[in-house]
Parts: sequence; structure tokens; C-alpha cells
Amino acid sequence: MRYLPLTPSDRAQMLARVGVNSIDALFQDVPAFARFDGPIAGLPLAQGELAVERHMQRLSHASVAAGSVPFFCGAGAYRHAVPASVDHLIQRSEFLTTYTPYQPEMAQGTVQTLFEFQTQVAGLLACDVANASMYDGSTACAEAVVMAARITKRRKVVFSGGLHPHYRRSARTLAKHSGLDIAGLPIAIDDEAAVLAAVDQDTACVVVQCPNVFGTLTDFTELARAVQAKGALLIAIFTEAVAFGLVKPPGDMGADIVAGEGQSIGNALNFGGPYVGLFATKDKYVRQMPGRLAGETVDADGNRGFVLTLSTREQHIRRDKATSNICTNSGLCALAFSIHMTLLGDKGLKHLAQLNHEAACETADAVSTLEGVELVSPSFFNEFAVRVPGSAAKVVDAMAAEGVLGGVPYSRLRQEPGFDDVLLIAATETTTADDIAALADTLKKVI
Amino acid sequence: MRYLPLTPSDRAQMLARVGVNSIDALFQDVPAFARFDGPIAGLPLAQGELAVERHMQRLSHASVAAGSVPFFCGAGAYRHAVPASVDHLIQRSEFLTTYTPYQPEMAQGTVQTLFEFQTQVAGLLACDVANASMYDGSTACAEAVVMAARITKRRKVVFSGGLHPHYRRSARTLAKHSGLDIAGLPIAIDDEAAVLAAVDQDTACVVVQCPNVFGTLTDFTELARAVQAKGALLIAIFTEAVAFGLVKPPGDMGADIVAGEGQSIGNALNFGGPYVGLFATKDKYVRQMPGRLAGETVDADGNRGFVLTLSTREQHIRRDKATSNICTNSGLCALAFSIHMTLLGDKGLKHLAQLNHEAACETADAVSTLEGVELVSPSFFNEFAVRVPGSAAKVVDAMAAEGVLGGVPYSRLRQEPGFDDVLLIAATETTTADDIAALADTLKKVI
Amino acid sequence: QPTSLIFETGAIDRTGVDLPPVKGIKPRLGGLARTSSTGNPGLSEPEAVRHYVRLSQRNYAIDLGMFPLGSCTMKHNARLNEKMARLPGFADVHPLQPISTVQGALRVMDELSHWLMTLTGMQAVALSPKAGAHGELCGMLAIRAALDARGQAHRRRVLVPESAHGTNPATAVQCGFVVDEIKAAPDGRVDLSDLKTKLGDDVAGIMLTNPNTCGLFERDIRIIADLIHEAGGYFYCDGANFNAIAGAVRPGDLGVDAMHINLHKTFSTPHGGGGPGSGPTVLSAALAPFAPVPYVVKRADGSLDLIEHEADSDGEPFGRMVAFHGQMGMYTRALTYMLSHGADGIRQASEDAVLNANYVQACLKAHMSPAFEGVCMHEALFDDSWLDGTGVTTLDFAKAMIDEGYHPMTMYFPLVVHGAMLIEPTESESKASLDAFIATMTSLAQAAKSGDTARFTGAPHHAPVKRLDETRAARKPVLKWTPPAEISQIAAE
Amino acid sequence: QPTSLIFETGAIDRTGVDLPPVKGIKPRLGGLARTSSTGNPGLSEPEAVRHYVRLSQRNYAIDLGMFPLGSCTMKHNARLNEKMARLPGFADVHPLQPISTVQGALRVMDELSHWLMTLTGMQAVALSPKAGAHGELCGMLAIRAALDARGQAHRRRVLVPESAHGTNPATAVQCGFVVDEIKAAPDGRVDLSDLKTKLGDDVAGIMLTNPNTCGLFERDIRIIADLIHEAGGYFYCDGANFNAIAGAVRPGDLGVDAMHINLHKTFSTPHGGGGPGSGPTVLSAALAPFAPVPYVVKRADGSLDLIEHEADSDGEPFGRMVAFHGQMGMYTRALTYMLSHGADGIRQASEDAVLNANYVQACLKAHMSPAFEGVCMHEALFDDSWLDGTGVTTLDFAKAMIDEGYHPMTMYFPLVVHGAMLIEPTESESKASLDAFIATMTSLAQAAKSGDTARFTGAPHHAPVKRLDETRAARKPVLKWTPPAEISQIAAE
Repeated sequence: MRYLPLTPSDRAQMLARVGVNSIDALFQDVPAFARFDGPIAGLPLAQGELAVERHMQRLSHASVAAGSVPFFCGAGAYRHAVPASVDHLIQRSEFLTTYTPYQPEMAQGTVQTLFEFQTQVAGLLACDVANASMYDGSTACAEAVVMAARITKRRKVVFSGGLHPHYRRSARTLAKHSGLDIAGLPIAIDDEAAVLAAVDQDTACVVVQCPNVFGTLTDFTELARAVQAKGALLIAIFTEAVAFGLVKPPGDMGADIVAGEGQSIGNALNFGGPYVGLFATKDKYVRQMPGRLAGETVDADGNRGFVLTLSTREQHIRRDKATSNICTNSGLCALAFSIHMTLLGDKGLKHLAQLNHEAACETADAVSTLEGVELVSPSFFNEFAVRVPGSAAKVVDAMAAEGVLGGVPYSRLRQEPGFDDVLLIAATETTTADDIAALADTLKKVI
Repeated sequence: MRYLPLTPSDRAQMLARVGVNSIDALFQDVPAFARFDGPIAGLPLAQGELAVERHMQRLSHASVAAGSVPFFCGAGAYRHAVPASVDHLIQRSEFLTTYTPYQPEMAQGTVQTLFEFQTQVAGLLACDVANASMYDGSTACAEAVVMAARITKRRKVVFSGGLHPHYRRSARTLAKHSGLDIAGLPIAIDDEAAVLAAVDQDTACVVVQCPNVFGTLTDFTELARAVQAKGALLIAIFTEAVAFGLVKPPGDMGADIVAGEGQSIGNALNFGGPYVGLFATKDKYVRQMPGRLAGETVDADGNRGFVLTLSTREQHIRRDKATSNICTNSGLCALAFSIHMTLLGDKGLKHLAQLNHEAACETADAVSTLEGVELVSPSFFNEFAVRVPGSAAKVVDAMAAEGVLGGVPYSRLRQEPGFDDVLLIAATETTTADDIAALADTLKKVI
Repeated sequence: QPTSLIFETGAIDRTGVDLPPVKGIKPRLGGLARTSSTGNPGLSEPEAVRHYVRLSQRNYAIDLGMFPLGSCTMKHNARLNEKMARLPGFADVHPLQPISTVQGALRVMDELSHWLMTLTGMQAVALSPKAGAHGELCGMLAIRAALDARGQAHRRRVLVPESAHGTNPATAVQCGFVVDEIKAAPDGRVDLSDLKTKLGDDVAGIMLTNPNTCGLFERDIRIIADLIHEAGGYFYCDGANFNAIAGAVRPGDLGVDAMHINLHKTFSTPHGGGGPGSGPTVLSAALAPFAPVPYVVKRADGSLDLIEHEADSDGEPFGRMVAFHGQMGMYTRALTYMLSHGADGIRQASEDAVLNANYVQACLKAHMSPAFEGVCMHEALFDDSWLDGTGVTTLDFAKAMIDEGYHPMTMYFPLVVHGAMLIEPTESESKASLDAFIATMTSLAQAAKSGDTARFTGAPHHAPVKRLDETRAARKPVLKWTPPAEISQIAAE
Repeated sequence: QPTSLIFETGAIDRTGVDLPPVKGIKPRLGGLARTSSTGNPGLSEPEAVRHYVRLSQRNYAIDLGMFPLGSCTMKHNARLNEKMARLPGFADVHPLQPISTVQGALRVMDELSHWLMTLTGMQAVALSPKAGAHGELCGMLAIRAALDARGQAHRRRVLVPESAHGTNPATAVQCGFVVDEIKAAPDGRVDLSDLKTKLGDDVAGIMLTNPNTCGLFERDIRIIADLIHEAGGYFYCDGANFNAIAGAVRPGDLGVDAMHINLHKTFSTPHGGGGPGSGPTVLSAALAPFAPVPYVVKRADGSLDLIEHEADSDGEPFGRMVAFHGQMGMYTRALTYMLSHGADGIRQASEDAVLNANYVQACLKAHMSPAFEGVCMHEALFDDSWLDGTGVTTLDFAKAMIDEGYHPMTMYFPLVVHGAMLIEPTESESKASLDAFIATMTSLAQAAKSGDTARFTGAPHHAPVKRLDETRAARKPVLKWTPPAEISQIAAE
């Protein structure tokens, strides 16, 4: 077996050194009834690289790759062009096959890149401080909610109707079992600010999203002040990080905690994962923040170095008193994010965001002029919602049959009366004029 | 421009430091008539990564990839499965973006791998010594011929009729202009040993091939003795390095110089290049060998280290007295070869060779039983020749139209009366039973 | 050459990407345009590549040498797995494409599920958890959902051995449980009598690692499972050490109700400096109805479907843990690993891992003090009693290993052993590699005993940096780069 | 941890590949089965990966820092180029597939040819040469074929300036020419009067590098071209330094008849530790009929064809230089580079390369002695007169640069300058990088002058190995590994 260096003679020598006759002697503590004689049945035996690759290639070909067709899906995951150097660099052995940097003296590469990542994320979101990443945007949202409850020592959570349903559902799962009460507001295309009405003296936080799941942009500045005046925290969620090259960032609106998805920058679609959760907050809340943090320090010679820090918040030190049970971040995805950000810089990011917005504007014009199609997002960045005649899910399936991946029906995220006809359409810098024409033609044909 | 770090303000500062007003001042020695004001006309301007990738993808799609169809082409280039780790490792910055190891203290990675490569090649070919690679098999063959002339101080070169026509033609080009006389024997499927009859007191070397271009295997042991008895050298050529996992290697037959193609191990088809020429000889001829050599030495502390050596043979030292004008080897392809060899080991190589031979035997059985198809190679490793009714080139084109790349017509290599109907068919470990069935079915259909 | 931060070398007007010109279309941002700078400088591509390549060389990695990290399982990461994960049918597929266009991706999930259920002997698997701790959360939430479904919401006490990973108690608390610790017996295993005294009708279950964090197989595992089940609780098994028994023993046969599987340990998806991981959770028949969405089901015509919305009626699953469907990129890598090894190779890997650990223990026991007698599983555990009087601590010893070119072993864990040193070589190390490691450890041990304390207390001496001041970092945290101008401004104020 | 050879760590019965079982088919080898061992041991994949990753870290690379190597042009190698070269339509295509199935590959060759001809202002291009020296061979063979065709086979003398690359005289000799050296004038350029005395009716042509190897543009290039043409010879231009003028000046306008282009220099295909390179040769109208096969032609229907067999009648091309069609993998990388830069970017790159060299020269001229007055092109050339009396040689100085984290500049070349140090920063270096380099060079120069000779003569001190004994290696060459048993046997005999 190509991955196992021991030869039969190695094994014999080593067993002799251990002083046992057979490998079975090392499994002596396993109850006899549970021991197998040979390989477990029902599974294939070892295969060479060529055979395995053939199998995986067959499976790969059984899906439609986004890049092979006109493509307009978003709703929390976005197809962007990632420079080739990003994927090359994250595959370097020293990044790919290293461990969590608990031994910082031999992991400065990882810790310094995390420190740079934190700085970039804080800058992007206009927040005081960011952590070294979370699993993804949805779990970051869930952690933000329980963090707000910890800070405020209150038990009620208010979700806006514009929040991505998967985020709402994931946060609800964690919050409910942390003993919190959930107040979910009705689904609404443009009513983020309505959360204020639901805030009372029990409210730990309100959770809003911008751009929201329908693409709508809302300025939370006033809302944040009002919420904070009632002793609650404003949590601002996002699913498209590229937006903040062009759109006012949540930190500039006064959000207390900002959490969202960083996949758009540096990371592929990957059928939903792995992604990279971004998480930022105000300085004053840093010790209540979940997840890893890299910090600057000095070594014994006084030279600058970086370490993981504030780990007394974490499970491996605090056990049942930890701020979270998390013991993994999304390190390599965070590195990809950071490298892509470094290549973009402020200038490139703004340019990229502009291209995204223009592609979406052109797409919106092309589809909203079709008979029966109504643009319902009052404002948007690179994704917008339209209402189509009948079921959006059926329209999407019909377009797929024509070779166009024309967007995501809202019903895919949440089955809600009155929203069956809502179709979410995203465009990015990868969208071409031909793609837009194909979308409009196909949409016209199938409705 | 993403690859150019200087900003406009950098340029202005630097021009000031140099003490000139503009970049044009630095081009002052260029005659005015030859200077352009702006970009040269007739070429596109800079494009982003996405646009370039789209263009190259379009070009890529305009060819039929070997892996996408039943595939039986050989004739000097072979499709083998290369482990994923090989391509990963050669893309490491430290291998990919480093220079010729003229400063060995900061290039031990490269020089040591070349030393290991030389050892592996010498072992594979059963020769005393191998160099650090040549451009490819055909140029290695050409260099072998002029090296033999240098050693023997004779002027006549005898080419067997089983030598790959491209090799014969390339060697002829160099030999002719080095003042040598060429004696090319008639094309023959199984007549390698006939070269002996052409040897006289003027003969520097005879050039034979095993497996030859028709797949035929010949034992040169007696021939080598006879040729050497006449004061000439035997040069043994090969185009499929995997063969020597199963076939008696030329060193074991007493060849004086062995040269051939190493592409099969570690390297892709690449439409013909880059490949990696293997070159080996007897110890006594080492100072007449062209190309780079890595050798063992010690450093100032007495520790083992490796350097390029015997460079007094080379052009950068000897100029017009050099053994060759070569100043490049095929370093990265040699590294790929060496890594793949390291993974295979003697055991894996023999196993791989066996699989190749068996695939070829099965393919030969499947096609030679077809009405009108005659197997003409008396023996073979993983490639054999058949005669088909009419033009082999037309048969191949007809099969291609059916989606099968069914081999190489000999006429593609050399247009020779009596050989129009010869088709060369190669199989490797990548050939499946389905591929063989498709070849037989399609061949039957088109003849 | 020193390693600067990108903020020190980059420029705010420089970029390493080329993009087509913007068209100047009238924005539809509802007036919400960004006015502030991100403050993030750009680098040209050559500068960026050099920055990250240089930084990478300040890391140690499994491709450079051994990580004898108990409980963390740093094994070889095959490049084939990386290549497969990047195939367009996996990497370039959107999670919300129509189901008809993602059949290949669903097949990956379905095949992976089959492997996981077969290897564990369990009835169901929830793939979506994003990491080991997230998988624990999944399993404990399923237990809570099952208890609630049978009207036993009062069962809120979870038994956790004192040797457990920190994630165990943290997870239990995050699910609304309270933690009750079980003592360890002198042989490093669960103290059965202590366990018995802790049982009661408020017990929700037990969280147990097997092989446990002392590297020992819990001989009484079936008895423990039966006791818990008789008491009305569920048996959660922490799967971090599944790699010791994968292919050889099925946890389902031992009475386990839920277990997460670290794809990044047992099935070798790369650690990547701390993630992304993946923590699918297998479930017994009793807990199977409480799996979260999404999950893959087979339709009558053989095609696959994805259930993404919670059922309304029976089962009452606890909901959704994450957006989309989990770590597809890890599924493809793990499946590639499984297909490569096969059932036979996975078993052989487990056996080699156990053999390697026992070999290390046998060779080092004359120089260091094993925490427990007898053979171990895939980890060899030592305490620090052999360092008594040397003036060298476990930490010092670990840092000195860095100077010898090794990543330190896991230290001070499990907590039940004083100054613990937990060594897990994994099956990826050759005998020659183990012999070199053993020679180094032996020589270090001799140096420690011979009074050469400076070699240890000052270590590392030969790493890219000297020992870092972690206390200073935590006391006044500097968590992002601040422009020098701003720093001096703050200082001046 | 020391770096062993694979022969020391591998085992003859170990392998790092898994292959399906053989079937036991009766062999058809004509009795020619191998009986000897190759002697090559195998490594499992984890061992092999670790071996090569460790070894790689003993290399310096452009991704780690600057290579100020005059004439060798180590610039940034974009990863996009690597990615494109691996697309299946380029990498997984056989050179002898039917022409109808390789239209995309031929398009790459056709587009690359268009770029090369347009940038050089030449009429034809032979793509197949495998490297720069091979391209020289191609150009000189074309000249020989042209001379033969016009019945002037007696023209066998080739004029080569004494500052030329070693490949120039070596190539000329390999083509059956004799070499006649031309002196350099005090300003570092061709001595026109010496040239004139060397002309005659046995002159085949001149081989000239421009910008020349002193980093200077040959001002009189057009005069030289005219003189050679009037004398009945051809003008071969060594294109190694084309990167100084690409996109700004067309060699065809200067009277060049043939020039090879190093795709691995000017167009940034990676050096790979010494190859593979690629050396397409552009030809003037006079030499175009003498291009070797193969070449791409356009058919009436717009599709492409490949001419692979020599014409029989007119032109009498000199034949074929290589099997198949040259370095496709390099064509795709170079074309990707060209498309990325565009005509504007290529010009800008040349200008930046020249600016960077002049900046280095301007900053260092106070500390080191420039070989010539005035501005330079893309290389700054210094002699060693400033080291007089310090006891430090150019070689020592170069080795000391290694300790500072830099690859040495090109040294002792060109031969016309004593103790030459030829510095080519390329356009890939940022101003910050140049400033750091200048500071290091300045400080080293001051150290040399201050008498700190040990720092230089013992250098390198901080590389993976100390200075290596090259004499010993050449005196009794050890060119492959021999098993210790064999060595002791030899010693015993």
C-alpha cells in the first residue's frame, strides 16, 4: 500500500522489539466479540491511483460544473475568479500539511498570516478587531448570537426577515439549546429595520443582514443606535464579502458584532464547503469572542513574533467554561482569502466590486424587461430578487434543462407562502454578456 | 500590470536618482529610427487573468485530449499514469523557480536530485555512468553520434533501418554539419543486426534501437562485440524507458553509448515537449560525454555535498573547444522522472512494465485477428506494428472521426514506399479492456 | 532577510490583479456606497508570491518531518486527494444548483456515508458538521432531541471522564447539559465503580473516547454502554481516536449511539494550519431519526435527492447546523483516501499506527517513564516523573525537540497524568524515521538527566524565532497591525 | 536532520505506487527479458514526499529572493502560466495525433509565432529548438544552408566578439564553422575597425548579442549589419538579452537575419533548476526559406496544418532538429505571459528592467567600480578594480552574498572585464527590494574595504552547506551512488 512505509520485515522486527508475537496481541484489550479476522465486509479493497482517479473523474462528470454553463446562482455562495497563485500557494506543504500553531516557534508562517488575515478582515468590515476565522458564515452567525447573550446576559434573540434562512435556522439550533428565546420576524424583501419594534428589555441582540438574502441594502446606522440604546447588540450578517469594496461596511454603521461568509474571496464554490467565516467586533467585546486569535509579541531576543493568544477563552483550557466548543478554524481557507486580498489590495477590491455591481445591473436590466418578470429588490450589490410567473423552482429546473443555471429559487432555502415565485439571481465579474443574453433568452422561453 | 511592482511614483523617484528625465534617456543608444513611441502594433494589449484563461481554455478545448478517448498512439511518446505527487513536487517554488546550480551551496536540492537521477538512469540502462539529462531522446541520439566520432576520430555513421525516423533525421542534421558521413540503411521491421555489414575502418559508430520503431526487440550483445572489434562504437537508442523494467537493458548488451527518451516516466505527452533525454555511457568515455554532470564532493567542514562537475567539457568554460554547445538540460523533467522512479522503485517499475506488456499483448490479439490486419513485429514490449489494407494514415483518420485515436501511421514519421500500410499501435497501463474493444470494433469498421 | 508584514511592504494604490475597465453604469446601491478605505494595501504578484513562500518556510509541516502529536493524528496527506478535490464537478459546483445537475456531488456524499456507516457499524450519518467539535455538537444535540422526543427533557446530566478532551465538556454545556466528571482508575481507564455511583434518572448520557486519551482501549466498553443504556442514557463516543481501530473494530458493535469522525485525522484531510476540518457524525438506530438536515436519499429511479427542509411530523430532528451541506472538499479527499486504502488498507493503517506507537513505547521506556503498564494503542503516554530533579519541565523538553527538528509531542494532556507527554507516530512513519526519533528522544533524555538544563530552558535555539512570550501577548493583546503613524498619535495623546 | 540519498533510505522491495495485479500472459519479448536488477530502491509515498520537500528547502529560488544574474534573466514565473500549460488540450495531447484532433495545439504555435514575429519584426520563426543554444544552432544551420544554396560553401568563418556567450563559438564550431574573434572597443562595444579588418569573402556571418553582454546597446548595430551584409555574410543576433528591448525595439529593423529567443528568459518560462528551456529562432526574409521542419501553415479553410517532412525542391531547408514539434509546454507558458502583458506590458517590462538596472548602477557606483561610463541597459556591469588590495576576490564577494540571502550576480563574465560582476535585477523586483539589495551590497563593499576578509574567504557560512570543493569533485569524479558494500569491496581489491 503506497501510503504505508512499513514492510513485512519491518513489522516482524518491530513486533519482536515490543515483545509480542503478532499484531493481534496489541489489540488484546478489544473484547473478542468485536474483533474481525480480516477486512470489514461490504467495502472494496485497496486500489491504485489510476483506478481511484478514474472513479472520481466519473463522479465529477456526473455534475454540471458552474464554469461550463451560463451561471447565476448565489444565495450565500458566489463564483468568482481566483488568481492561480492563490491555490498554488495554499498547496505548499508548509501551509497545507502543518498543524494548528500551538508551537508558534515553528509555525510563524501560519500565525503571521492569521495576524494579517485579522487585520484585513477588520479593515474590510471597518471593525476594531477580527478573529482568525470560523467554520463558515452561518456558524459565525450562530456564535455571534450566543456571544451577544453572554455579553448582555439577556435571553431573547430577534432575527430579521431578510436574514438568509440557512443562517437563521443554524443560529436557531444553537441558540435554542443554549436556552435562548427566538423571535423570528416575517420574511420580507425590504424591512430589515423592522427588527427594532421587536426589541424589549429582554433582548440580547437583533440580527440583520446587508446585503440581505434578497439583495436589498439597508443602512443600519440609526438602527444600531436605537438597539444599543435599549441595551441590546446589533449583529450584522453578510454572505458576500466582495460587497464591501463598494457598499458601506457594517462597522461604519455601528454594528456590535459582524459575522458572515468570506468564501467569495479566494475560495471556490466547493458545493457548499469548506468556506471561511469572518467574525469581527468592537475592542470591548474581544474577550467574549469565540474562535482563535493571533496576536503580536516578542521572542526571547526581543524580536517581533506572533502567537495564538487569549486562549483562556477556549475549550482546551477552559473546558466547560469556554466561550465556545470550537477547536478548529478554517485556516487554509482563511489563508486563501488573505492571499487574494493581498493581491487585490484596496484598489483591486473596489474595482472588483464595481465590476460585480455592473454585471448585476446589466443582468437585472436584461431580465426585468421580460414580460412577467418583476425586479423586487429596491437596491442591490451583485444579487437581486425577481418575481416570475408561477413557481421559481420550476422555472429554474426548466432553465437547467436548457443548459442555463439561472439562479436560486427562494423556496430552495425556505418554503414560505407568498415567496414561491421569488428567484434570486447573482452576477459576478465572471458573468459575460453572452451569459446574460443566454439567461434572458432562456428565461423568456421557459416562463 | 499585476507582474510589475514599480508604481509610477517609484519610477519617477528612480529616474531622478539615475539623473535622467525620462525612460527614453536610458534608451539613448538605440538608433532613433528603430525606436517606437508606444506599444508595437498588431498585438493585443494587457489582459487580466480571467480573460487570458478563457482564451487558453478555448484553445485547449479545440484539441482532443488523449485521456478523453480510446488512445493507442506511441512512436516515441507514451501516455502513462503519473502519480499526483510528482507534479505537485516539481511545482514547488524551490525546484520550479530556481536557476542552474552554478552556486551549489544554495542549490543542494537541485544538485542532489540530479545526482540521484544519474544513479537511477545508470541503473535502469545498466551503464556505468549517466549525465544529468539532455533536451530529449532525439537530441541525445544526435549528441551520441558526434561524441562517438570524437572518441573514435572517425567520420562514418551507420543508422539502422529500425531507428525512429525523427531521431535519424535529427542526428543526421547535426552529424552532417559536423562533417560526418551518413550511411542510412533501408527501413526494416526486424533487421537491426544488419548494421554490422556496413561497418568499415572509417566507421565511428552504428546506431541501433531496441525496442525499435516497429516495436521489435533485438539482442545486441553479439553485435556490440563485433562492432567494437572493428574499432567502432555501438550506440543503442530507445524511446520507451519503461521497457527496461522488463526488457534486457542496452548496458547489459555491451552498448558503448545509450541514449533515449525518458518522457514515459514522470512526464506528460505535452504534444511533444518538454521531454527528457537520457544519456549514459562507459566510465572510460565520461570526459567525452556532453551535458551537465552532478558529482559528489565535500564542503569546507568535510560534510558530503554535491556540485556540477567536469564543466571543463562545457561551452561556458571551453567555448569553441567544448564537447557540445549545450547549456541547458531538462532539469525539471529529469526531476519528475526521478521522483516517479523513486516512487516506483525496482519492484514498481517491473510491475508497471509487465502491465504494459500485457496490455500490448491483449491489444495485439484483438487487432491481429481482424480480417486484413497482420501483426508484423516478431516481438515487442508495449508497441507493435501491423499492416492494414490500404493507407494506414487514412485508417487512422477514419478511426479519429469515430472518436478513437488508434495509433500512428509509419508514414507520419517517414514517407517510404512499401510502408504506407504500416500502423504503429501502443498500449500502456492506462489502456482498458473497453479501450481495446473500441479499437478493434472501430478498426474493423473502417477497413 | 526579515519577514515584513504585507502592511509594511504593500501600497494602497498597488494591486496584483488586472481587471477589465469598469463601464460607469449608474449604481443601484440605494445610496449605500462605501466611503472609507479598507486600509488594506496591495502587492504585485511577484511580491505577494515571495511574501507567502518566505513565510511558509517559517512553518514546520508533516511533509518536512514527524509530528508525534497524540490525539491530533498528523499523518501523510496524499496529493491525489488534493487533485481530486479540485475536479470541476466537485470544486466548481454551487450548493444550490438544481438537484439534477449535482448527481455526481451527491454520489460522493452517498459513497462516503456508506463507507462511514460500514466502518463504524452504525445506521445513519450526518455529514454536515464542519469539524470534530461541531460533530460532537451534532451528536449531543441528537441525544437531546431524542430525550425530548421521549418526554425526558429532565435528563440533563452528562458524564465525562476527567481524561476527556476539552471539547467534550464544552460541547455538553453548549447543548444545555451539565457536566459530571468520572474518575479514572489507576490503569488509566474509566473507574467503573465511580461511573456506577454517578448514574441516575437525570443522566442524559456519557461522552467517552475510545481508545481513550491515555492511548488505551477501554476494556469494559460494552459494560459501560450497557450501564448507560440501562440507566436510560445514550453513549456518545468521541471519535478522535478512531484511527487506531478503523477497519478493525466497529464502534457500533460496542454499543455506541453517536460518534463524530474527524475526516482530517482518521481519513487524512490536511490540517492546513488549523482547518478546515470535517466532523461527520454516525448515529445508532436509536438516534438515526434525529439527524439534522441536509441528508442524501435515494429515489426509486436510483438517482439521488437531498433533503434540505426539516420534516414536520415524526422524528422531530433538531434542525440544521450549517448553511448548505457541509465540507464537500473534505468529503472528496476522504473518499479518495478510502478508495485508495480499501477496507484492507484501512485496517492495515490502524494496525501499523498501533505497532508504531508500541515500538516507540518499547524503545523509550528505559529512558522515560510510561504512564501505564502494558501495550498501548496508537499513542504512547509518558509522565514527567523521569524528569524529577532535573530542573527540566515537560514544556522545556518539548521546546528542545524543536531544536532537533521535531514538532513536540502533545503535552500536559491528558490531565490525569502529571506532565503528560503523549506520542502518536501514526502509520505514516517508516521504521527508519521512528528509529531516528527514538535516538533523538533518548539523547535528549540523557542530556536532561545529565544536568544540561540550559539546552532545555532556553529552547528553541535554532527555530526561526526564539521562545515567544505568550504572557505578554495575552496581557495587552495586539490583534491587528496598526500604522506606525497611528501608534505614535495614540502614544502622543 | 541530515538529507540522505534515496538509495540510503529506500528498499529494493518497497514501492510508492499501487498497481493492479498482472494477469500472467505469456510474454512476447522474443526471449529478451531483463534479468538484472535496476538497483533502484523504492520509497513509500510519504517518505518520497518528505525527501523531496526537504531537499527543495536546500535550494534558493526566485520565489524566495532576488537572483541578480546578468544574462540569465531570473524574473517572476506566474502560476497562471503553469496552470495553463497543464490544460488537457495541451498537456495530454500526443504529438502524432491526427491533425484534425490537435487544432487547438496548433493554434498555440501559430499565435506564439505571430507574437514572436511581430515583436521582432522578422519574417519567419522556427519554434522547435529546445533551448537557447539549440536556437543558436538552428540559426547558424539556416545560415549555412543559405550559403550552401547560393553556392558559397566556402564561407566558413564566423565573427564573434570576445565578449560573447560561450555558446556562440561552441555553436559555430558545431555547425562546421571556424571562429574569428572581434575585439571590444574601450566603450565595451564592438571595435568597428577591428571588425572591418576581419571581413572577407570567406565570412559566413557575425554572431552578436544586443544589448551586448556588457549590458550596453551596440550603437553601431545598423552599420555592423550593413557591413556584414555587404561582405556577403549574415547577421546572427544572440537573443539572450532581448528582454531589455522587447516591445520597444524590433531586431528586424536593425538588420538581424536570425535570432533565437529564450522563452525561459524574456518570456518567463521557469528555469526549473536548469531547464527545460525553449529557443525559437526568428528568421529574416533571406533566411526564412531555410527554416527546419516542422512548421505550422494555414490552410485555405482557415484550419491549421503541420509541415513535418522536408520539401524536396526549392529552399533546401537543412532538415529537422528534433523529434516532434519542440517545447509545447513552454509555448503555452510564453503565450500566456504574452497575452497577460500585452504589447504595452511587454514594453513596460523592458523599460522597468532597464530602469531597475540603472537604478542599481547609480546607487552602487560610489561603492563599486562600474566597468563603463554612462547609462546601461538591463544589466549593470562592474569590474573588480574596487577590490584591489582588499584580499577579497569576485568569487569571495559572491559567496558572501549567499550569507546575506542573495544569489550571487553573474561573475567573471563577460571575459572582457576583469573580475566582472554583472547584475541584472529584472523588472520583477520592487523598489523596496532593490533598496534592500543596494543596502546589502553597500555594506558588503564597506566590509571588504575595511579588511574583514574572513567574512568573504570563508563564505558562505550560513548556507545549508559550507563552500564546496569543486576541484575534488572534478579530480576523481563520483557521478553516481555506489552501495557501501561495493565500495569496500573495491577498496579491498
